[in-house]
Amino acid sequence: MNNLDDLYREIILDHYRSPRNRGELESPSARVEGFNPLCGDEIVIYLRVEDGVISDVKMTGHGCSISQASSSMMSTAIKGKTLEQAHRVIDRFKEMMTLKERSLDEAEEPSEPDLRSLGELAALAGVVKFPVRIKCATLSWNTLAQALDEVESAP
Amino acid sequence: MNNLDDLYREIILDHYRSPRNRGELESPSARVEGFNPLCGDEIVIYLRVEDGVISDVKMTGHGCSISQASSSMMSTAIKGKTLEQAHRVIDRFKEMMTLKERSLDEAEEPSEPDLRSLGELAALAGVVKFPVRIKCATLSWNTLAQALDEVESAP
Amino acid sequence: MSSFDPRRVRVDTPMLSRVVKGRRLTYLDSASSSLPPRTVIEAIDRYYSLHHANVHRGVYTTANEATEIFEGARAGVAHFLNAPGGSDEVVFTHGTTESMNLLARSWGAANLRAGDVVLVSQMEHHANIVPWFQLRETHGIEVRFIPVGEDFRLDLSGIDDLMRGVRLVSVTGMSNVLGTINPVAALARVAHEHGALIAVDGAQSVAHLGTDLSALDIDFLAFSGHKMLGPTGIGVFWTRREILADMPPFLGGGGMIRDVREDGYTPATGPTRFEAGTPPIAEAAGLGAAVRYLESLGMDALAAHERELTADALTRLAQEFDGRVRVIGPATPEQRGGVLSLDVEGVHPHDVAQILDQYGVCVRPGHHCAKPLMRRFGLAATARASFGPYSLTADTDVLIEALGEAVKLFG
Amino acid sequence: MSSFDPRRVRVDTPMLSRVVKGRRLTYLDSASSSLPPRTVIEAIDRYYSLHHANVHRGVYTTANEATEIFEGARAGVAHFLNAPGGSDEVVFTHGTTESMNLLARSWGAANLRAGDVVLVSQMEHHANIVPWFQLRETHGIEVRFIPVGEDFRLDLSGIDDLMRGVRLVSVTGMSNVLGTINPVAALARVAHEHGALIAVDGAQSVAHLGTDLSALDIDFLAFSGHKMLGPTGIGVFWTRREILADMPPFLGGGGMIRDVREDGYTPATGPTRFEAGTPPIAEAAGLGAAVRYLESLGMDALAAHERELTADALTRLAQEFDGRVRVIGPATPEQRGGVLSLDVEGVHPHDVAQILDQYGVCVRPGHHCAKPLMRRFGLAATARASFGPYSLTADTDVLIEALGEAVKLFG
Ligand SMILES: Cc1ncc(COP(=O)(O)O)c(C=O)c1O
Ligand SMILES: Cc1ncc(COP(=O)(O)O)c(C=O)c1O
Repeated sequence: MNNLDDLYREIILDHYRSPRNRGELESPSARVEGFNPLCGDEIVIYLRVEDGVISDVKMTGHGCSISQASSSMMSTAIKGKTLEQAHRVIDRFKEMMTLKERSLDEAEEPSEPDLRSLGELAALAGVVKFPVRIKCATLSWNTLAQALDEVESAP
Repeated sequence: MNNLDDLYREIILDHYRSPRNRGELESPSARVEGFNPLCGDEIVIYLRVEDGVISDVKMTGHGCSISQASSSMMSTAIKGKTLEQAHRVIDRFKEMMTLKERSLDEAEEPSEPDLRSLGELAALAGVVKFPVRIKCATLSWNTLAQALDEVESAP
Repeated sequence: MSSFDPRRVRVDTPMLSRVVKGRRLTYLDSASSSLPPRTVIEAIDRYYSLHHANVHRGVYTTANEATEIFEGARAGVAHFLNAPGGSDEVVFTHGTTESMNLLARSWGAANLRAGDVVLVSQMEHHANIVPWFQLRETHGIEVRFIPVGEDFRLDLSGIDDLMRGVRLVSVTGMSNVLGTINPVAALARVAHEHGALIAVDGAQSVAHLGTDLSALDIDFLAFSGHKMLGPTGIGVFWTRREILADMPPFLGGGGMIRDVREDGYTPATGPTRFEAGTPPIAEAAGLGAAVRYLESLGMDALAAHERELTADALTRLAQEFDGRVRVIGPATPEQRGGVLSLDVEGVHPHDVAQILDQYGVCVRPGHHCAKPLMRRFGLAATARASFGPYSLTADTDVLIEALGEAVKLFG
Repeated sequence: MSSFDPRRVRVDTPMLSRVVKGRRLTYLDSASSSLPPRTVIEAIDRYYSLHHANVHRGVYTTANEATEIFEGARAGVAHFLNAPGGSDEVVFTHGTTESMNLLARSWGAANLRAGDVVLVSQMEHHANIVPWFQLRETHGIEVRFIPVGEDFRLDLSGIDDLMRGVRLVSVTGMSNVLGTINPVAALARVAHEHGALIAVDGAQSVAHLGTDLSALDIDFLAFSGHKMLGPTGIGVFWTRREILADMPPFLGGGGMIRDVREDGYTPATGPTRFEAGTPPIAEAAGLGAAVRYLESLGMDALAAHERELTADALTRLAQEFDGRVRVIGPATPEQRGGVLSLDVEGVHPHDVAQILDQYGVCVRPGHHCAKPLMRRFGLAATARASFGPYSLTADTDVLIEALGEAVKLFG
């Protein structure tokens, strides 16, 4: 069952069982909903941005272990970061998740430098071996990107 | 091309080329339309019935040689006949046309006595070998049966 | 044990030779779609290789053959259902969903006025809900729901109140989530007593229980080929001849007309009126083969077989997992079919399905197109395992083995 | 001669091995339905034998495979059409007829008001007439006809008058009766100049000419799998992404929703919104194989081949029968496809087809679902011979031989 271990790393299961930053924010800078019509996963992200820094982030919603762990890990990765830095994390994460498209036949492990810069998030690298689950992993990230857009385009 | 000759007997072609009793009747005892949705054949039958006798019959419409010849031959067969006699002709004709259902695998020629009692109409016996054409041959007969019904149920 | 032999069915079913992740396929998703036997696949193959032509109006030999195959399938379906009016009551559609839309937009739009009530149940598939919502938008009808009780069965205690203003009762014969078999005959009586008609969504019940239309006093029936060992792309709408005769056309196009002029059109009569365009011909060939195959198995034997498997699975799941794996549906095998909606404590259904796939086990996670029902029980999704004629207790063995891994992995 | 080799196509096509009345099949009914090559039949067979499962929401291996085949077919169709917005613009339906109904009842019902005009032509198939008549009944639109001239082409001399009040022009790319190829690009320009949209019934044109949606500025396209070497039971509705995004749902059921509550529902986005119920999955596998096969032949070569056959047949029919066999359609091979509607003096089309069948020749008698056109030319029916990629001049030889017998028999 080697494959399953690639998907369900211990750290993923930990974030799934004890998701970080659950809840809502009152009068957030942005509140954006995400939805995966295929499996029904839902997420609502609340961001508080002060002086260009994500001072707080909370999330509600439900979904599978991958989507829940991904959003939980995302929240810890961006909290306290500048909008600029958050964008970079998103880019790097999505790069990791699109590996499959680059090497269609066989999903390779991403190369080391990529992984290191992602920290804990690197645990999600195994998801690319399960193409149907990539959408689970990226749901929160796409929703976050939308939330950042909203903050940045606010008057 | 043996088969084709079975279908297109000379007498059929003759009735097709020179259909008998074409036209309309003014104030007929019955006027009934028939329609074959499959091939678009249409027929309108006009009957004049006096003292229980079909004193005149006319027909309009269009269709293939089988439907046209069948209706033309029908008109000569029933003209001057009592309603009772007309019913008998219909029954015998339809019997000839349903042979296929009795011997499904291979349509046999009807036995001699049947054929003799039908006169000219026996020329249509070959149609049973072409199951799709049976509806062409019976259209006018079904329409006639309806017309007789109408006459008989008239107040 | 009935005389019915699922092992013979397995041999007949090519998909069951598939190996996935080094394991033979443990197919437990028949409620979604069933696995066709070779005879069905070959009927389609033979149709395209030897008899393909458009049907109707054809005079040439192969067009007649195609027409005979197509109309033969209609007669076969009429026989399978024991339809009192024969083939003339069988309309080919593209699936249960289209059949329900046909019901709503033809019969419904013509017969229901603003304020008239269509009574469905809380356990309906979206196919028996959304078309009525759409009719509500256009015609102002009311859509009312029969509640589902804690025992996962229809709660008919308030049926007399529920029936007020009802013109049509439209319920599923068997729930595709709970497995609950509904008391259709009793509901038909109630409906008719109140001057209403009754439609049955037979997507599951026709396939797994069989339906005798001469014994069951219902008015409409809808079902899909692909759930009864037949092909995708075909379904059936059945109604009594008198009702069909008065229903206005549904979709417009070739075949369903008697005449078209620049100023209007006259619809055809019979099932043809509802079969606009080139019909699913190869699919009818396949469905014809499927009903012949099902008849050769015997629907009663098949239902009994699935009942046994279900009883066994219910018992073993309860024993093995000590409450960690909950079955969302009636706990007793009586009046239920072989659908096991699983709720595994602490493991999301998506993850359950993913882990089971590692064992070659096919179960479906999700809301199973029955969101009102899921909401009723406070669930976002379940992992649904469902049996078919080819299922064995050995499938349940693998299911339990794989569920054990899921429970262990998620601790 | 083009490099395209119809003999190779014949070898690929199992139906062409059929022997009828002791003769090899002379199939001249491709306008009704085309003969699928082995690769299409095998794609369906392989799907049912190895990859069958319901699509979407599946997590297990074979459900993913089925989804990939299904979505792969969508991508294949988008590629075949060179759709500017790719797969997201390709909706799978069950045929041209359903596609036209979808257009009328979704886009039409949402965008057309009483008095708005839909401009069709006198040479339309009923599939592009009856849905508009139905919308006239429910929404009070006007349906106007572009006349067909004595040359069997659209008479566009009064087009500016005809365009008054028009919101949608909906015309066939190629007539299934006359073979006439319509000037779609010019009509699109006219429509857009008048602020109208344009829909093309591509049942014949997509199959026999090919359609490059990035070059052709149209708004909607409808066609059927079974006319382009694909299976029955599947068709395509294409429209531009922006238009699709604003179209309300058509049929209701599973798959087309985002959420269903007891008080209402929210539709899904993209093509899914229009694909209620289990879609034609095996049919998509077959259609995917069909477009790959057509691309391997090359649509231009195929069109050129059929043009050559048509030119040859037109000449020889005129020579052989000295006016007794009239072709109802443009007399010159330019701007026409391989459809030859025959009117044999003194012989009813039904009889023509019957006699031809004796020679193994398949032609279709009837009104070809184009009654307004037939009326325009005072005909009840024609016997229609039509070519496909596998057709040869040898087919025309047999056609002429058999027609000779018909003429002789009826004297
Ligand atoms: C021009 C045209 N439009 C529409 C149709 C209808 O196609 P289908 O019957 O596949 O829906 C046809 C074929 O019969 C056709 O030739
Ligand atoms: C009870 C029930 N009704 C309707 C449907 C819809 O059937 P289809 O998707 O074949 O139209 C299904 C299957 O998904 C079902 O289980």
